[in-house]
Amino acid sequence: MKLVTAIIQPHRVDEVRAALEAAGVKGVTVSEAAGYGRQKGHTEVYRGAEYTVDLVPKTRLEVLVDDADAATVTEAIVSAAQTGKIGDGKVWVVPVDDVARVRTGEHGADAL
Amino acid sequence: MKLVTAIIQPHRVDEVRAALEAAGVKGVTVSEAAGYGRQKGHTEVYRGAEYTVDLVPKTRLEVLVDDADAATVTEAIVSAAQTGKIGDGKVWVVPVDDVARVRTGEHGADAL
Amino acid sequence: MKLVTAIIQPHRVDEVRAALEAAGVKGVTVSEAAGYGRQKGHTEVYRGAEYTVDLVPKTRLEVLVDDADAATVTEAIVSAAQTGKIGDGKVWVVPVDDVARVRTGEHGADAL
Amino acid sequence: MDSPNVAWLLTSASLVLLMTPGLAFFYGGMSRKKSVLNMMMMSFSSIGVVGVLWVLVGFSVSAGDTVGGWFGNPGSDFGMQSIFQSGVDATELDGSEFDLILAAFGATFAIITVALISGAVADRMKFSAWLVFSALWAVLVYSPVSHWVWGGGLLSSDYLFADMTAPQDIAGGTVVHINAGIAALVLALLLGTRKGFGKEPMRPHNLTLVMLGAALLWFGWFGFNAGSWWEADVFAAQIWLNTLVATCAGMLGWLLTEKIRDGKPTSLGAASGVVAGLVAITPAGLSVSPLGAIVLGTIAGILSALAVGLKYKLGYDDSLDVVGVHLVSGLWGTIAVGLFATDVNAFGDAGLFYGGGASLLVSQIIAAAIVMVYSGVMTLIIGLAIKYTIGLRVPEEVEVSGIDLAEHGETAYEEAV
Amino acid sequence: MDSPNVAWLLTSASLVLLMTPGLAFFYGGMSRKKSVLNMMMMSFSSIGVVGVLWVLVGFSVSAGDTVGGWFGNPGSDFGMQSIFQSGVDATELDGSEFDLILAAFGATFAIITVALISGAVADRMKFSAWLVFSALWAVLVYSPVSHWVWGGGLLSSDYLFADMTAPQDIAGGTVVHINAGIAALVLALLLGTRKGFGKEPMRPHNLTLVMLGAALLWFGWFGFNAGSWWEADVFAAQIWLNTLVATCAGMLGWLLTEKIRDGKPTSLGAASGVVAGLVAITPAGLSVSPLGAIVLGTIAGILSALAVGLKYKLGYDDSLDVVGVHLVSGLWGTIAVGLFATDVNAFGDAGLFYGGGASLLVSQIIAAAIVMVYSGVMTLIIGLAIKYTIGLRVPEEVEVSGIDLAEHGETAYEEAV
Amino acid sequence: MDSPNVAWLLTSASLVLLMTPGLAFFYGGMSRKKSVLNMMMMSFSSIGVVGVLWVLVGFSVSAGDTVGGWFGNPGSDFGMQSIFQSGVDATELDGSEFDLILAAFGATFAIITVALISGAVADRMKFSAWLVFSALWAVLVYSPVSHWVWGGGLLSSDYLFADMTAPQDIAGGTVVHINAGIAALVLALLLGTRKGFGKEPMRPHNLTLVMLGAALLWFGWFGFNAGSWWEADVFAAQIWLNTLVATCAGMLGWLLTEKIRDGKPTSLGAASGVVAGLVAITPAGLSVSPLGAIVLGTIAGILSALAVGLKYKLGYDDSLDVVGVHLVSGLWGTIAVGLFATDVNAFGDAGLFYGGGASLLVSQIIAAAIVMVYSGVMTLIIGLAIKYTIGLRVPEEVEVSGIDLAEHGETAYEEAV
Ligand SMILES: Nc1ncnc2c1ncn2[C@@H]1O[C@H](COP(=O)(O)OP(=O)(O)O)[C@@H](O)[C@H]1O
Ligand SMILES: Nc1ncnc2c1ncn2[C@@H]1O[C@H](COP(=O)(O)OP(=O)(O)O)[C@@H](O)[C@H]1O
Ligand SMILES: Nc1ncnc2c1ncn2[C@@H]1O[C@H](COP(=O)(O)OP(=O)(O)O)[C@@H](O)[C@H]1O
Repeated sequence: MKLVTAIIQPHRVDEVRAALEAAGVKGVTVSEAAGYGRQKGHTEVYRGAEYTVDLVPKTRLEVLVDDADAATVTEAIVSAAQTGKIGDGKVWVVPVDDVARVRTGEHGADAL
Repeated sequence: MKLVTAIIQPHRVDEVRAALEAAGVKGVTVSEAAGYGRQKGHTEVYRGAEYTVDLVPKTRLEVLVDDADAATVTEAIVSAAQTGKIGDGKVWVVPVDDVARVRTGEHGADAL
Repeated sequence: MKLVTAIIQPHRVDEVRAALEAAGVKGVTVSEAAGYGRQKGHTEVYRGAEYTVDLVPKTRLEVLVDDADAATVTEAIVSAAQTGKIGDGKVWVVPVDDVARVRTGEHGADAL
Repeated sequence: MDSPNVAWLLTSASLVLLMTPGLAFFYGGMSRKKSVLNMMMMSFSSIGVVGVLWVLVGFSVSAGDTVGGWFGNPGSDFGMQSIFQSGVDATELDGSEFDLILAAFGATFAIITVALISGAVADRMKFSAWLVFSALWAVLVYSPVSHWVWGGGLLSSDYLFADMTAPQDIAGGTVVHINAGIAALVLALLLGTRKGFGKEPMRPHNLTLVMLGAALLWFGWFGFNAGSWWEADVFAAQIWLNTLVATCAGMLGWLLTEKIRDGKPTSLGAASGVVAGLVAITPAGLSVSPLGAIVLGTIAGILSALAVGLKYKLGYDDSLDVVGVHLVSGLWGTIAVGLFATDVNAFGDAGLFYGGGASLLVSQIIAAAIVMVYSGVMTLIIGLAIKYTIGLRVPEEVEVSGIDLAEHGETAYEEAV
Repeated sequence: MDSPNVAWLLTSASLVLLMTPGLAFFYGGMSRKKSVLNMMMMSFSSIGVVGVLWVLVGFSVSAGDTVGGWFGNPGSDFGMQSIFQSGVDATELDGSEFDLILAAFGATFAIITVALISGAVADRMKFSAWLVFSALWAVLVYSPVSHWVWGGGLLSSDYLFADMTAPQDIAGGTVVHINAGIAALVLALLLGTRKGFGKEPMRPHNLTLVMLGAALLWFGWFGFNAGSWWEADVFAAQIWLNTLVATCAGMLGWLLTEKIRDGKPTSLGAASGVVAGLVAITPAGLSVSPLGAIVLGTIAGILSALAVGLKYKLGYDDSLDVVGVHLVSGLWGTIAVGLFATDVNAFGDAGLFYGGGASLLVSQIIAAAIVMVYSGVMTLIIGLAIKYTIGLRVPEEVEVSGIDLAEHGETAYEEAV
Repeated sequence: MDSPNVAWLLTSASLVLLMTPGLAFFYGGMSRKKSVLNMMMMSFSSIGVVGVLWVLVGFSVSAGDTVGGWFGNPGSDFGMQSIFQSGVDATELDGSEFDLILAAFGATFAIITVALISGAVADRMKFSAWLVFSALWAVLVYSPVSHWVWGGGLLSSDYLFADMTAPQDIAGGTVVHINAGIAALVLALLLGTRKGFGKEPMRPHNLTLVMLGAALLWFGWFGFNAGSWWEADVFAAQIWLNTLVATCAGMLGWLLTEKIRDGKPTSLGAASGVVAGLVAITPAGLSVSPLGAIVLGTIAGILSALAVGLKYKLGYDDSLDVVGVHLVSGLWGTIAVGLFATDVNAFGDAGLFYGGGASLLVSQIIAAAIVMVYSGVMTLIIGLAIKYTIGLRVPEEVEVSGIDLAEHGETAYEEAV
């Protein structure tokens, strides 16, 4: 199995989720993140002093998939999250030794 | 070494932590997450308009362990986190090339 | 490629980020976490009842790097984050099968 | 006015001033996290802009020498210099010293009326456009309308109602709520809907802030309503009591509607019901009995609870429901005076249900209609003028990333990462 | 009462009304994030329910024609129609116009007394059960008890104290705090403890909200205490000053206790000490000197700081310490009047330490005891009746997932993910 | 004072008391998340400590029998026993009953003046050191200075100004704002800068809380300024109106400065401009006309907006800008009286621009200078005494991990993980 992790723009989450469902993925874990990169942050002003917040809010998605589905899921995420602007994010795939479903104790592909 | 990641119900954290201590695990990293899956979210009502929040709050635990302990730790988490209800979560294991302890710069199993 | 994940003290983020830039790393993903470990938490008092908060706030950094850079980047983080006090955190390296840049759809090292 | 109670008026004026920050919290809590500061700044800047303008010229337009009943001569008392002078000069108490107090009290009404409108334009109006709008609207709409109703102008018995029953509006059902409500509708239509309107939930980012706003509004409204009688006597007490129970009833009416329709009474509903009850009793506090106030308030809560859903059906983005709450309950309260005004009415005339016949009801409707037309047309003209000069709306990216950052360079809350 | 000051009473009534939202923030901040709205809704709904009921019937039970000293005839003034009529009809000022103001003022007391109880039932009481409870308790417990003490009933010199020193309770140590405190205890026992009580910390989710609540409570309490004298004269000033310093001292007493016991003075302690001081001075403001108020307040802060720990030892889940603060400091303040009442007392009798002997002290204790018994028994009956009909408590899952969502369909704060 | 209006004074005193919690929110919102409770506790504890001390001895030092114009005899009325006694004893109304009210009113001024200073010491002052400082400063600095200006002492026409134009300071430009501002500067210098000062942004953690604080301050300030005239008459109305428009103008002046300098008007700027305007009108409310108040307020907003940047250039860590706002606008308002005082001035003398010549201006400057010197020197002495005994500052680790946890054992907000 594989773990596909995606760092995307927060306002693309709904589109990506729809694409994942279309691709037959049933579960996703989502969390907040922030990123540095080519994309610049923004400037805030307090009492006349400007300062730069260079962390840009991002959303992290994690999807466990069968080895066979990793490439399709990656592509599905990339195309759904794409806006073409700097800061669209990254998707990466990591090998997974084992997965267990807590509710049932099942392991492997059955646990997805 | 392995990295065991668990997505569990927030109200099972204390039980899982106790189980990990019993299993001899000394450190854990915890963060907030939210999940889609078989479990449904909830409905909120604002000014007469209902809408569905389908992300369910979850807690993520990450534990670095020796290769040998990965299976035991996974089982410990599964059994401590289990309530038998949909939404109990997932546990997965990923291979780790190297670990370092920041304080000392030690590497490998010593760094755990 | 590799994914280097670091759990560090929140007040060392700026130093680590500078070290990463010096090491030629262009992007980082940051998120909030909390840890149990050797480091103890703190005690709060409410209406005469003390209770212990044993989760200590930490910051997680994730950096995707070329295989060749994994060790350098790990060392760069370790030395920049080090204060020598208990609770400085961990850095670990995980193998990555593939990386994609969402904006362009590029894969592999080009996507970093 | 033979025994004005200065202490009560100073207190009331302070209470009414607090209402506008209260409104900022009420509206701010309902906004999304990325636009709460802009929402609050629209209220705060109304205090700044309208407060200064009122002293300079607004007061003259509202209470100065009438120009044919249409408005007060704007030059009659620039900077309130003459009212100030005669007030503090008065060696004997001849009532002129009291005018200064009323002029100050009046400022707080002008301020909140303008601020009320801002609820309709959440997340998307340029701050510069808001500043210009609030200045123009205060002088060209609020001040003349207050002149008509309270300054002996068009809608008084000196003009239109010379041969008819005079309408009753002790604290501003027409001048404040109908006036602001219709302006909000027009401005929302001019601005267009927010990106995602009707699709994304756009839920309140902090309901405790909404509750705080509702609480401060209620507290201040006692000064608004009971202070409008200018005396601290039994009639002020009547208004006070009615302001209490109509609002209690408004809350219950809204919660009941939610319970039946949605299955659950919400805290946003309680806060909104409070405001609906307060709006409805505003014109009616001196006219009705406590029992009348309970009925009037309950119906206001129900009507506004039903009305806030309309924007989704009709497609105008009245973001925080200024129309559903202020226009609807403002109209209801104004009309209800024609129904529930009692026969021990300090104003004189009773309503339909208390043996006064339909004449008061007719006058109430006429007054409301005239204010609606004038305010609607003027708001349209002002809004269009701004639209085709400096522009009304921020770019779409700003709406997505948040108007607080773009217009004020700030975010409301420290984020941990 | 020959020169009632209407301005001060209208101000005071407004201040007291603000206390109940203040209480909502005080309690809401102490709640967990998942139950803050429900906590606040218990206070807000008390305003709605009790406000309307007071006008309809509560006022009659409290201040109407007495039925043997037990309660006022509930039919004596339905809807306050007659008091309204005679007030606004009065052509000459004969005092009857003043009654309407007092009736309005009284509403705010009934409201807050009911709302106080809600602190004991955090996180677990069905909202429908709360609504029914608050309605019944207001009419069957609050109104009769206020009749006994302030309406010339049982606990006045017309009945029980005909041949004894009359107890002194200017603003409601017995009627409000002891009454609500004992009801809170009984209701907490009936409901049982929360899941996790005594194990999980259940810490306040927002201490700035707690501080805001304490601030609004203090502010409003000046109207509560100094307004209860009904005149704006030197005695009102005495009460005002005592309300200031007893509360300052209550805060210091609590912080000192924490410093000694826990090592650190907390902000929750400061806020709680403020409330303890305010509760203790409530019955005593007109009876004691400023120095007496300092002593009384300091001891209140210490006693309540020690008392809030009792619930863990005795096992009742008085979630937000209504018993520890209101019952304990309410009893202390009521008893302290018997000790510290001065010999220049506007009520007449001095206390033990000021040469008045023990008779006032005895009367204070008797009055307190009678209220405790009546309120305790009646709360038990009402609580049991609800328990065995619609039920008192939400299911356990709801407690875990949060009562806000289950009972109101809302969560207080927008979450980012 | 022949017709004191007790209702207005009781209201005003309540309003001023609310200002200190308002300040706690204003300052607390500007703090970082990890130090908001400590910031609020400095204000709350000022109420506790100074309130009790005022009754015991501060009032005597401020208003007791003068010792050569320097201070009132601290033993003249311990515990306010004699003023209490004579007030409540008075069988006829001879004015003595009024003294008790003024003594109570005075407490609230002492409290807020001390609390104002705390903005300069955010994040790093030991709580015990603050408690000791606030007690000593209240008695040794605030009370004597208020004696000089308002108690017939040094800076009155009985002493220094016997042959000169008497300075005008109706509500405390010198006694409150210059006094606290200079103390803040000295204390900030003694404490040194925070770790990261000038490098880390240290941005406000919650701007809605800042806005709430500004709103409550403004609301309360009507009592502060208009209550200081002690009468509810036309002059109180003049002060009220000036307090409104100067503040409106202060907000606009600050926003305009930001717009020009930074490109964007901020909500922190609006809140700060409100306070700057309020500070500037404090000494001037009775002296100037509404137009004068607009000019004065606008300039105050501009000056303070420019002044808050100074600390970065000069290197003192006046954390929340007590110097930039209170000292600068306090000085400006005090001096502006010498320029803008009108010829219908209830105090008597007009300023430079209204035909009164420079003599009032000179007196204003002298009074301000004397207060600055005394307050600066005394604060230095008290601060050094604390520094070399119990110490002023928390350890560096505490600053990093957060003073709330270290000094109060609490964190303000429940965190999810
Ligand atoms: N080497 C990296 N390792 C981990 N995360 C990265 C890396 N580079 C970029 N990211 C993440 O991807 C986000 C987008 O990257 P950025 O360089 O701004 O734009 P783009 O990917 O479109 O060129 C960043 O905000 C960061 O969260
Ligand atoms: N394929 C997946 N990849 C990543 N996380 C998943 C996946 N499936 C489920 N999850 C996570 O596990 C949680 C529980 O899954 P769910 O399907 O609701 O219940 P269960 O595992 O009991 O069948 C989800 O909320 C989500 O966080
Ligand atoms: N086995 C582990 N797996 C995952 N995270 C760990 C592990 N051990 C420690 N950590 C993380 O590293 C942080 C620091 O560890 P700790 O034991 O307190 O100090 P140190 O690493 O300096 O000995 C912890 O707070 C936790 O977040």
